[in-house]
Amino acid sequence: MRTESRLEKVLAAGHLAVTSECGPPRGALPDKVREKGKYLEGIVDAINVTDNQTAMVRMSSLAASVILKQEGLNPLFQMVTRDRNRLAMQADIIGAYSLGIDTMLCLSGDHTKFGDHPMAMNVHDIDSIQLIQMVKGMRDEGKFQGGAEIKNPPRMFIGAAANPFADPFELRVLRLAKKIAAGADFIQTQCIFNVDKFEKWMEQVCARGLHKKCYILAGVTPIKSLGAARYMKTKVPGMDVPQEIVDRMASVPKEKQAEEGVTICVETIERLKKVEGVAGFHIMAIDWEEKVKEIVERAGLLPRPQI
Amino acid sequence: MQNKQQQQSDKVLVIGGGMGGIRTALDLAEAEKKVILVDKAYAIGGLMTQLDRTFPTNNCDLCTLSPGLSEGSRQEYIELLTMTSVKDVKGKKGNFTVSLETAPRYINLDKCTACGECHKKFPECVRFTPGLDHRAPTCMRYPQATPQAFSIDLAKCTDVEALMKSCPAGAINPDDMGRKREVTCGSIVFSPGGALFDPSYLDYLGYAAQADVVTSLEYERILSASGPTMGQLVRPSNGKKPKRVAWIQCIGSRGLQKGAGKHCSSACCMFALKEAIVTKERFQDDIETTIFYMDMRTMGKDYELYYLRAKNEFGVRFVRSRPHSILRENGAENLTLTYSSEESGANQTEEFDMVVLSTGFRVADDVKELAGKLGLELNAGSFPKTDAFNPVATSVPGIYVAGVIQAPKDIPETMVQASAAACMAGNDLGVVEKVEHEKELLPLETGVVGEEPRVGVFICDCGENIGAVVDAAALAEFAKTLPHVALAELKGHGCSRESMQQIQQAIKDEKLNRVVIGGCSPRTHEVKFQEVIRKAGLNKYLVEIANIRDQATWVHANNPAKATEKAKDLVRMAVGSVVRSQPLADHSLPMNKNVLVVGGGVTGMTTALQLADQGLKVYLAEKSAQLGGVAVKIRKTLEKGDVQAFVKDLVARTEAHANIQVIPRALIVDHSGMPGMFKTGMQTGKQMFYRQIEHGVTILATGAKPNRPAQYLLGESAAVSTQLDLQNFLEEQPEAVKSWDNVVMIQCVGSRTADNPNCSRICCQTAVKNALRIRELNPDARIFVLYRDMRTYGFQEEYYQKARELGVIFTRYSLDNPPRVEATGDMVDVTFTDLILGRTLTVSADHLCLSTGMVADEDSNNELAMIFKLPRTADGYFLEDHVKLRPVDLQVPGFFVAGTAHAPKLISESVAQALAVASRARTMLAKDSINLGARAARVDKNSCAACLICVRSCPFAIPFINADGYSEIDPAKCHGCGMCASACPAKAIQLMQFEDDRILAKLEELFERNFA
Amino acid sequence: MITAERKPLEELIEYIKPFKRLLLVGCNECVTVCAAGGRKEVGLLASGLHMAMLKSGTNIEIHEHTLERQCDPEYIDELVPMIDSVDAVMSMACGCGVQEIARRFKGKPVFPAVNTKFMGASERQGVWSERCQGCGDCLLGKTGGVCPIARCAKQLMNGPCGGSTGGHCEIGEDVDCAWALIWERLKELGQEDRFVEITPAKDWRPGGGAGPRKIIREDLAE
Amino acid sequence: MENFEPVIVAFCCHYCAYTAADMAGSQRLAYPANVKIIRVPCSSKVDALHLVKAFEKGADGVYVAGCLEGDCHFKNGNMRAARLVESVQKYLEEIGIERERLEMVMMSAGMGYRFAQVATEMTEKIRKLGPSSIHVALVGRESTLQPAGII
Repeated sequence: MRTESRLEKVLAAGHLAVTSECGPPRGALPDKVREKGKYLEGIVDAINVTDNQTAMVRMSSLAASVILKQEGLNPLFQMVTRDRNRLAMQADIIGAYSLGIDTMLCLSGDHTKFGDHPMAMNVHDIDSIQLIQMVKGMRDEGKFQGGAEIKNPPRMFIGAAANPFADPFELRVLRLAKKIAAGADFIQTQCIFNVDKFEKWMEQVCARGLHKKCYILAGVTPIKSLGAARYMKTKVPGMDVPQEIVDRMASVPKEKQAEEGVTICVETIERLKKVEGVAGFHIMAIDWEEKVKEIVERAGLLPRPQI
Repeated sequence: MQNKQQQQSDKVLVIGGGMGGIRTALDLAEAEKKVILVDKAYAIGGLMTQLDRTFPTNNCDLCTLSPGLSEGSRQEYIELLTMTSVKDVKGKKGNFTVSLETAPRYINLDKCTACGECHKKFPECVRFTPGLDHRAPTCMRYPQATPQAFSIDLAKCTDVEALMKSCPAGAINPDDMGRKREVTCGSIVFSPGGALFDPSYLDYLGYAAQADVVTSLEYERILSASGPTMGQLVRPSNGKKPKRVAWIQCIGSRGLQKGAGKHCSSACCMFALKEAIVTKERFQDDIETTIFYMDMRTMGKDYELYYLRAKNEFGVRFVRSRPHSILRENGAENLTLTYSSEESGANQTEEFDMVVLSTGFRVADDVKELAGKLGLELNAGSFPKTDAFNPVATSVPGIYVAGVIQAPKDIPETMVQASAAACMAGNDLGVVEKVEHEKELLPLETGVVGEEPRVGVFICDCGENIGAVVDAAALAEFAKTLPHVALAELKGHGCSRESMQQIQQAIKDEKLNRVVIGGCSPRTHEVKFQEVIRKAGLNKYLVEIANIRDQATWVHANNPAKATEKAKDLVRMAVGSVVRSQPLADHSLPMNKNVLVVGGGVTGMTTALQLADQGLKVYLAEKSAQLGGVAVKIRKTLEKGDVQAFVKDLVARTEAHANIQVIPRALIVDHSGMPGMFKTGMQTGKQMFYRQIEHGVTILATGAKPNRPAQYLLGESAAVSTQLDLQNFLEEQPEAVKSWDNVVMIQCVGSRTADNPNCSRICCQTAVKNALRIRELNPDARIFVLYRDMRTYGFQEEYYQKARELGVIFTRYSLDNPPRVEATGDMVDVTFTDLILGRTLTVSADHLCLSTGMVADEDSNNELAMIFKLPRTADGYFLEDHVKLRPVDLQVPGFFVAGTAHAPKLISESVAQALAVASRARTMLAKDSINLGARAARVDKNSCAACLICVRSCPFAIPFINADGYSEIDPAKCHGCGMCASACPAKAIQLMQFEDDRILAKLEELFERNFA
Repeated sequence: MITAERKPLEELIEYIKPFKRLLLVGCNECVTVCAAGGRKEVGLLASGLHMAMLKSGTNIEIHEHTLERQCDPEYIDELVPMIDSVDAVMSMACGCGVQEIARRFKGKPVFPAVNTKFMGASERQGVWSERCQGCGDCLLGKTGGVCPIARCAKQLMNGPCGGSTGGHCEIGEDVDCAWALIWERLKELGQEDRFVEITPAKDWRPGGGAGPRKIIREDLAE
Repeated sequence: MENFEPVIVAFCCHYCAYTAADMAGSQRLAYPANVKIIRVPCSSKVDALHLVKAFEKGADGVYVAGCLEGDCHFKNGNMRAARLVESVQKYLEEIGIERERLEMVMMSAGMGYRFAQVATEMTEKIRKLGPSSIHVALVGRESTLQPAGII
């Protein structure tokens, strides 16, 4: 065991892990964080806390993670390379660890163009792979990137993201391999709607033995409405929503669409369980945390194992 | 020999001043041969004057061509006799005597300035000058008729005295008696053009009775901006805009109506398409256009694309049918068209607001009579018979035909034949006395650089034209007050010989070094005044014209005060500009008179022989080991001309000619230089030795390839061949043909398809030719020709009709349902749908023959296009400079194309082009140097930032960054548009004659007055 | 080449309002090539400023002059005879030129007329794109000749992010994904293995991270 | 500025609009004398500087007249000129001059009537817009001089 992370323990024990996420509020509203956390209590093994998601300013990922921790939950501290340089990042990492946070996800982050501060500088002092490398170096070698020794190094369980659906497809597995080589312990993927394509990707992942070097959590999302399905299909870069999903959403009356979305999500999980190399699920129910329980339950993933 | 030549006349008589006659005359004049151009009308232009725009360029071609007649030195070679007819012809080739009779014009051409006063005061007795009279059918985008003069109809004049007084120039001469004269000429080009079929007597077409039934030519007039309705498309019956317009093809053609010619008129399909497109362009979805036709004959270069555009882009509707009648029910507003369509066979009716009859060509009665006087043998349609391999040579040596009189045709082919006739006619002349150029007498140019400008301003009053609106004397006084003006004078008629001499004198006396003329447009008079000042010892570019007539007094006559102020502005601007003018040298190049002909087929050899006979050195580069090209595989023409004998003779003459050097196995590898001094490198012979040739012009006669697409079992079954194979087979194994029961021919194989959208032009007549031959060999064989449109244009139509009469079965198929073939032993089963019977038939054919047409030789054309930097069409043929007017001139000066390298065509058509390029090349090679004018871009290397913006802007890719690191523009290649100059961010480029400081000076002067 | 774009007239007018006589200086190098500050643009701007000032009731006198290169002091000397007859200078060169003029003429206000944009190449007539950020430690040799620093919106050095779609960047369809380009090139070169290597975090010091940069050629420097 | 008479400069391509202007002359089609023609070999020869300088000197209106689409003697000069006019219009707006004062028009050599029509319409349009602000400023500045543009 590299870390104290509950997520690591669940995975190491061979259980299918379940994570979900919690977007911090756009205001100093600690109760909002607690409220969202409550929905997930006992349902998931770790709660991703996003870091200025879609380049919109929110309560810092670190602060929200700490609030969840205080509630006895297991936050998964997300960090993007967009907003701060390596000094600030390393400072936050040891800060987080000091407050009991032991699991993190390393990302480059959406471009500021998409957010509410398009005028802001995109820092990108280092990229996400270099961030993974840096966190690993801090943990395993006990050194800052500048070379100085860290007293009580942060023992972080290091996560990274992978998008099997972005282009160029042939680079997707190679890039995953790079992330693993850089030190990623686990991977959370982009939401999967096109399971066929995901399976192809996983075949390649397994062929390279990458699933043995790292835990791969398949990302899923319940679609709220036909409009949401269409939006994700056409507007979100790197998202692959097959037409049949849109058609299926369109085939039910408006008031039943949310239910249909949940059903699709559950069916997807069922299908993904059979895919070799899938070590768990990451359920991204954006502003719909209350549905996570139903999904996890229907997918037969409850109760969560006691570690 | 010497004596004999001296007896020959040195002139060519050209009868007919239409597009063809003008082209012939210009070609001869440019080649420094004397021409008498006669036309019975009072201004030249022929039928073209009545057309709106022409396909596919959609502009007026006459305007581009006719001004050439009055240009500089060409005038010295052309004697233009309008209102003149040919009364009699005697003598023979080399020495004809022709009696001419000129009708009285009652106007002295030397004095008339085309001011229009007489017309204004006596409209009834003055014949219009084209363009000035909207009633009259004419084209006058260009306010310069040739000759630019009026003509009086004295019979209608009641007060001759008053009429005479109306002319400020005193040009009206009521005592004009007309004139009879005899001229001698060495050869005659007969190009009287065609007349149009008159459908008045065909009651069922309703033309005579219904105002809304018009001929195509009348429709052109209605569309034309200068037409009777000022370009408004309205129904003649009620002046309303039509909603539905129909065209009916083949009126007066293909023997369809009583009195119609048996021939196809060749051009009508295209002009109907053009009219429908122009109509659609104007009104888009608001108007329906329908063309009723039998076969769409768009066999010209890229014409099929035009047809497809009409159909697919413009939504013109096409109905394959035979119309029966056009009626208007009593009281009805619309016309009812009854027709039988191909599919149903039954009669159908449809209503239209307007119906356009596409009337074809015929030979006018007076032309037929004149042809008789010339002694020409005529065919059944009264068209002169011509040589099987030389379409411009008639039965009388020394008399040539060009244009519609040879056979119905459109403008590009007319232009080709006109040049070809010029070539042939020029050959028959004796030694041409070189017209003495005045250039040698010109005084040295006075140096003006660094001198203080001394401007002479000469204001013309142009009679009433300027003088009646502004006080010209006061204007001259005003000019005196302008800076740098040393002299300002009023001139009566500035362009009269007398005034010009006075101006020259004043330049010398007053030591003027810049001149401003206040008068009419520089477009028409700049060259004239440039000559004037040059003769007075000034560089010709030191003159500027203030256009105070066309652009002031003529348009502001209603407000003399403002006209005066504007005239002052214009003079002031001209003075401001001229003081900044600098002497410029015309760019010219010495002419290398050798010719490189690429391609040793019929076309290349014909051209080479024509040029070599005129004493020019010709290099004939052929990529294969032998001369002859594709023609060596062809036996007979449709008219049974013996191709083999013809080619053999050409090869023998070419190889024996002292002035022709044949270079076999020649592969062109590099090329440089400019027109008049090209260098082309090639690898030759088996060893591929490199050699370089220096030459003045390049003629591409590289031919095309017989197409052999792998379709319909071609190459798989022995019973399947191409038409080219078949015609050989018919000659080699006639016995085998006798055992055939069924023969099927499929047209348009590999042509008119998505891959190769154009028509191969030759296949329909080839199919008819071979079908007729099979019929001769085996009268019992059943012959099926599966076609899409039979395109037997011109006189080929008669052979097509003959084949039908002889029982050859012509069945149409459509592109979406092509015939299917299956090999069964030695035979081929051909299955096709008979659209008229509506049944699917299968014929077990002894022989299946595919009309595979021609394709461009992609590899070699691509290579040559890259080496010579020549543009090509999408299907790989060389693209001419102007598809109508300059069909054999390429866009790069000094390059010409002929034969099937231009587009698919028949041998006789290739010969015509071969002769035409010889003529075009001679026009260029007649000169010892090429004058390129002075309007070229000039780079200031010190300012140039080598940014490449000019390189990228130039539409002709002339500028380049040279080894010294700045932009270089070759003045000999520059076209003078000035795009680079305006785009240059460093202001390092100036266009000579239009320099920025001169343009800004005009602005400065204009506002100086307004604000000072 | 350094690219630039003229500033909005409004901003320039604010600068010159207090002055009666202005010297407008162009540069015949980069800004001419990118059509931002050559002789022609100087003329256009002079006219525009003159007119705009006229409208507000001031008849400003504008002298136009274009130097061979504004970033070299010797060329700037050409302005010496003119400088006393003007109240202010406006430069159409890149920021280097503006600063050189300011350095040379103490006490004379100097304003920039253009916004200096980036080091780029001209894609075609009238279109320039960023190609280099002067990071001081060129890695093009490892990235197939396509720079991820200048051309990836996130300066990713280890491959494309999840927003790369159909060869373009997530920020817009008119922006190529640098990593898609790099990958194409690596494949063409048979250097796919280069992609597998992890590029470590970059040392930004040569790119200005250590403050304003300087190059000293010892053999040339005096 | 009562009875305001605008001064309008027309840059005319030799091959089309200039010929059309001559054509209007030979057909005696009247149009306002306010339009002054400057001949250019192609509408693309017109430089942004020429257009801007015309306004700087006090023009109330300027137009560039080129050949109809597809008819340019130099392939595409007319379309380039149209693009240039569009960009100069934007610049004029920055300066504070109405973009309507500058226009691109296209015609063929035969369109004498169109030339006259364009000249008339342009003059009417500018007359309605009134004198350009530069024109006004120039007059105001040189107050001792005759009022500008009023002939």
